[in-house]
Amino acid sequence: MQEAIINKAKELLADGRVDRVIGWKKGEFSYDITPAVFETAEEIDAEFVCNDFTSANVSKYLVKETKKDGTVLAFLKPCDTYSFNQLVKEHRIDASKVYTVGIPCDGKLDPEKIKQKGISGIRSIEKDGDMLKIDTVYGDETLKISDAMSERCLSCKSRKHVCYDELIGEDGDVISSNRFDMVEQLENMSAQERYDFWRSQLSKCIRCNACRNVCPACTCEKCVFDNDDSGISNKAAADSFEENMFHVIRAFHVAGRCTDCGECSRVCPQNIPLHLLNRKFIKDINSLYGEYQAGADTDSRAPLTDYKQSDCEASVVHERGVE
Amino acid sequence: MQVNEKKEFEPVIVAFCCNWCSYAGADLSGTNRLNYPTNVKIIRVPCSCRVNPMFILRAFQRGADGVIICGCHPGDCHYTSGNYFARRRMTLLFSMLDFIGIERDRTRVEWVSAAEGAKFAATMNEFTEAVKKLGPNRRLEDLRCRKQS
Amino acid sequence: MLRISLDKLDTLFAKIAEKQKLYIPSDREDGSAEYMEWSEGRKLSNALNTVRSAKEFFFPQTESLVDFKLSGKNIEVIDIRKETEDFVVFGVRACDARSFGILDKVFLSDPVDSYYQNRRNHGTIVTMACTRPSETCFCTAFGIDPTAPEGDAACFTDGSFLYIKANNDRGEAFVSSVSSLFEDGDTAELEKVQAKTKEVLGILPLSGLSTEAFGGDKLNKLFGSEKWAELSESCIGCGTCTFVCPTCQCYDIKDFNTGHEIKRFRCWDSCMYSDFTKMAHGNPRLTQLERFRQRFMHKLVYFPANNNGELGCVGCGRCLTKCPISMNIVKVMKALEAE
Amino acid sequence: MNNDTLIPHIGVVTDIRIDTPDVKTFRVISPEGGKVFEHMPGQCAMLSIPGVGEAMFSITSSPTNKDFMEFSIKKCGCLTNWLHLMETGQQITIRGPYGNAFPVETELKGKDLLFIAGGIGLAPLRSVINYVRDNRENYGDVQIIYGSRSKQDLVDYDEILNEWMNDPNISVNLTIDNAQDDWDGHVGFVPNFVTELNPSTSRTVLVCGPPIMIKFTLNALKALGFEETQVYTTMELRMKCGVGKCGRCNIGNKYVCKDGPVFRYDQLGELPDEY
Repeated sequence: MQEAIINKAKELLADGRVDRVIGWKKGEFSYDITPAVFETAEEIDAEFVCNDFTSANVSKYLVKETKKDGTVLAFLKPCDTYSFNQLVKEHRIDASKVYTVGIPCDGKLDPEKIKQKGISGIRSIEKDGDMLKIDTVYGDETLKISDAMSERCLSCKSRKHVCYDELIGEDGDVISSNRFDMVEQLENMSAQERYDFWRSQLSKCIRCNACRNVCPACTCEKCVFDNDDSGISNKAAADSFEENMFHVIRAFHVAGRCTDCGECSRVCPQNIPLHLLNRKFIKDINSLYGEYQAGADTDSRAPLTDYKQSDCEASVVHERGVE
Repeated sequence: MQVNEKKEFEPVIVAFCCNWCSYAGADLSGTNRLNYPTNVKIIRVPCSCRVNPMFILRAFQRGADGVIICGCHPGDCHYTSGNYFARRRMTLLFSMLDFIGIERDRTRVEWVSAAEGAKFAATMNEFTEAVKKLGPNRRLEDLRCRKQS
Repeated sequence: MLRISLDKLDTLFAKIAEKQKLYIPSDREDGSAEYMEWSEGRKLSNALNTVRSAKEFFFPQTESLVDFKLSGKNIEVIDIRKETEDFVVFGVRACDARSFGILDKVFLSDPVDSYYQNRRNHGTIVTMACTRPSETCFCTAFGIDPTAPEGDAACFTDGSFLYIKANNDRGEAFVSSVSSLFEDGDTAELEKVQAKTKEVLGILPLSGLSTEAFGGDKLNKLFGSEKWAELSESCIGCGTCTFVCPTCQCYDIKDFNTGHEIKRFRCWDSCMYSDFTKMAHGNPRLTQLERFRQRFMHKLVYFPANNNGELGCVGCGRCLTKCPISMNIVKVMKALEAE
Repeated sequence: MNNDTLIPHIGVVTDIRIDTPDVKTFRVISPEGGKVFEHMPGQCAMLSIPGVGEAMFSITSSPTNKDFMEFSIKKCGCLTNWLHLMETGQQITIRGPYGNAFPVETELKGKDLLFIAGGIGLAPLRSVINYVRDNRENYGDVQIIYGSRSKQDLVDYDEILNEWMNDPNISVNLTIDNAQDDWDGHVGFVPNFVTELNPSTSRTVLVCGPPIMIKFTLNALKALGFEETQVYTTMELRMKCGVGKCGRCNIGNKYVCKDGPVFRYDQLGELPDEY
């Protein structure tokens, strides 16, 4: 797979179809991959990588890249195409300056999950059937791939590329996922239990803003939380209120635009399941205003910029489920 | 002499009222000499659609025990469709607040027209009672803002 | 050396916690470790390190500095400082232990930061030697020996016993306060474990990392390097590296109006943030390149320039595991070194 | 516990002078009367309105003034807007003094001095100028070149007109950017004016003004034959603590709040170009 991608990149660079390639660059270890822009075939040969750890979604970088001259080639996994489409829809990306190549994905691995199994001193990680063979300074280790799979990939919503100029491999399908299971589980708890759950999660927040800065839906020039004049720009995790406020409002600001790419939870240094907040909004939108998948197309109206006269009243919240 | 009488909890209610209907409705309830609790602090907004979700959270932060948004009846919005948008937003926001464990009876949306002074007063009475039953807002308060007594 | 059987750790913790608060690294439900206050039943984590560093005991993420009450045109300044109670942080790794020395150089230099000093005076640091360093560890590049950590008192383990040794007066006092639980024992097994750990340290992927290319005298050469553009290209400008870093100490001072008073507080801030140096008339670090460069130049050049060549990094490896895009000080050092 | 520099003192604003359409000068004393603290010319203080913000301002008044401190502040942001809305009698918080000072008692002693200021850049230099005037015997010849956008924008115009211009021991040269009806003085930018005046290279120069003015003035001075070691300036960066700990005003290994704000030009040259 990596070879096909590298060849495609070099081919498109050589015939002048694109000027730059955005992809992933190998790191010190087998898993610390950095998104990077490549300009020559030599750079690509030396450092380009696409493997089980290239999980970073590069769509957001295209906002910056398409402001420069020339065309950029982007390799997009199925979930990345949703983010890309959504950014095109919001006129944040100039699609005419991007050449997109869809690449297949059967789930990415989460290095942290491997380490949490007590595996340390990792020198290399190789796939062997449905197992991972890990060479460490303390000896060889094996691990089931499913045990190392990224949380978001375990509840993957779609293997289908919603947009591409070209595709490597076969396109997949939208799959029926279990992504709302956890949301439902929480909904069925009592208010006190839900409160305790979120307090224990959100109190870990260190306000590093990684979730916001990585989010492909968060592309405001100036975030309201960075704006002193907004009166809510406090950086501090000083009090339970601050973290609640930050995460609820952030989720609200991307409601109806969040494609559920899961980057927020992937990057959270404190492993807060932030995607649950987004999924709650998605689930509510689906059930109250009709099925909607942000990023699936570039012409539909987002649910929060739309209405029907027959919409339910806000009191539905009070009338349903467990108190 | 020491008074040990336990003071009854008096909630702080913030009501965002749209300028064209609900605020006028509140006015009408006043001119009609209808009583509604003094706990209710009215904030006039141009349209229910003006209410940013952050306004609601900040009201809770600074000591509100309940927040109610009042606007024109669907179809009657002075700006044609503001309240329709507000309805979706508030539905989703309240659902989210419920999801993170905030008591759902602390929030409400109510449509009150300029002619419904009686409804305004009744709504406020009822909402204040409901919030009173819940007790003080502890789950969404900012401890720094709590007054030391 | 004084030692105690590892299955008596709870007794030891209970003894320490009798007189003062005790914090230990413990596992959270999500699998990562965090310093938590010890209470009956809390177990010491086996994890190599905590997500957040131990700096928060002395330089907390948020702390109140001073309160103001306003009335008309008058202002009342309320000094809210209180003497901190004694506390013990147990299980600090060698890297974090070194970071306190670096923070001291900032906060205890004239004028002394009384908030930091207050906590420093009341905190006892009991370190724990490493036995299973990870591939992300590179403390040895900064001359740190993880098998013999600094700190007021140091603990070592061979898998069945916990050994303890005082490094200074405060450590002596601490050891003598708990020594009744310890017995003198032979260290042959411990020495074996230490030798084994040293062997592992030698074959870790980052064991060859060199700091020679860095220091206060390399300022203009490194500042002008063309590598910064490439290195900072994919930085998303979050504060993860800064907030998990044991030596990052930049802070912000802000006011919060509670409605009845103004609370002035200080909180961690990050030079990676776009508003860090923003002024009414512009921003001297306008793009992420400058902000990214500032963070690494500060650790590798500016700090050593002011502190006899001591680098502002301790090689704990937190930024290596936590950066959302896996850009980190090791990659920066290797890229600049190649210049 | 010791006093902590982060805990401010109270200052009372006893007088507010409107200097230009966007600059006011505030007179600050301690609630007990007298100055809140002593300072040297060029040093700064952190002024704050609790709840609004805190920022660093240079102390405009000379230390030889024993009764009060003055701050000339241009309206350009949140805090300064608020300060401009103040009335006399308002209390503010103040802490300092911070930073180094112009070396008035060492390097500058006995020297011929040339002050070059643009706009609000006069604020820090006014402290030195008045200090020099009050200790006139310690210094040689003194020349001041000051320019602004218009006549209305000249800060401390009254003092310049009534005191400095009348002081036989110093020479003052004023300029404004564009000609206007009630102005019969020089018209043109400060750097060009410096070139025209062709001051003697024996002087030690103190420059302050907008960055672009400083840059061109330095070029003009170099062309006239001045050495970088003869030129001092004072810098401004965002600051929060004022004592070299919060990390904002860090340029190279220097902290502007602690090692600056006054730098000699050759010292600045050693720092990375990030200000």
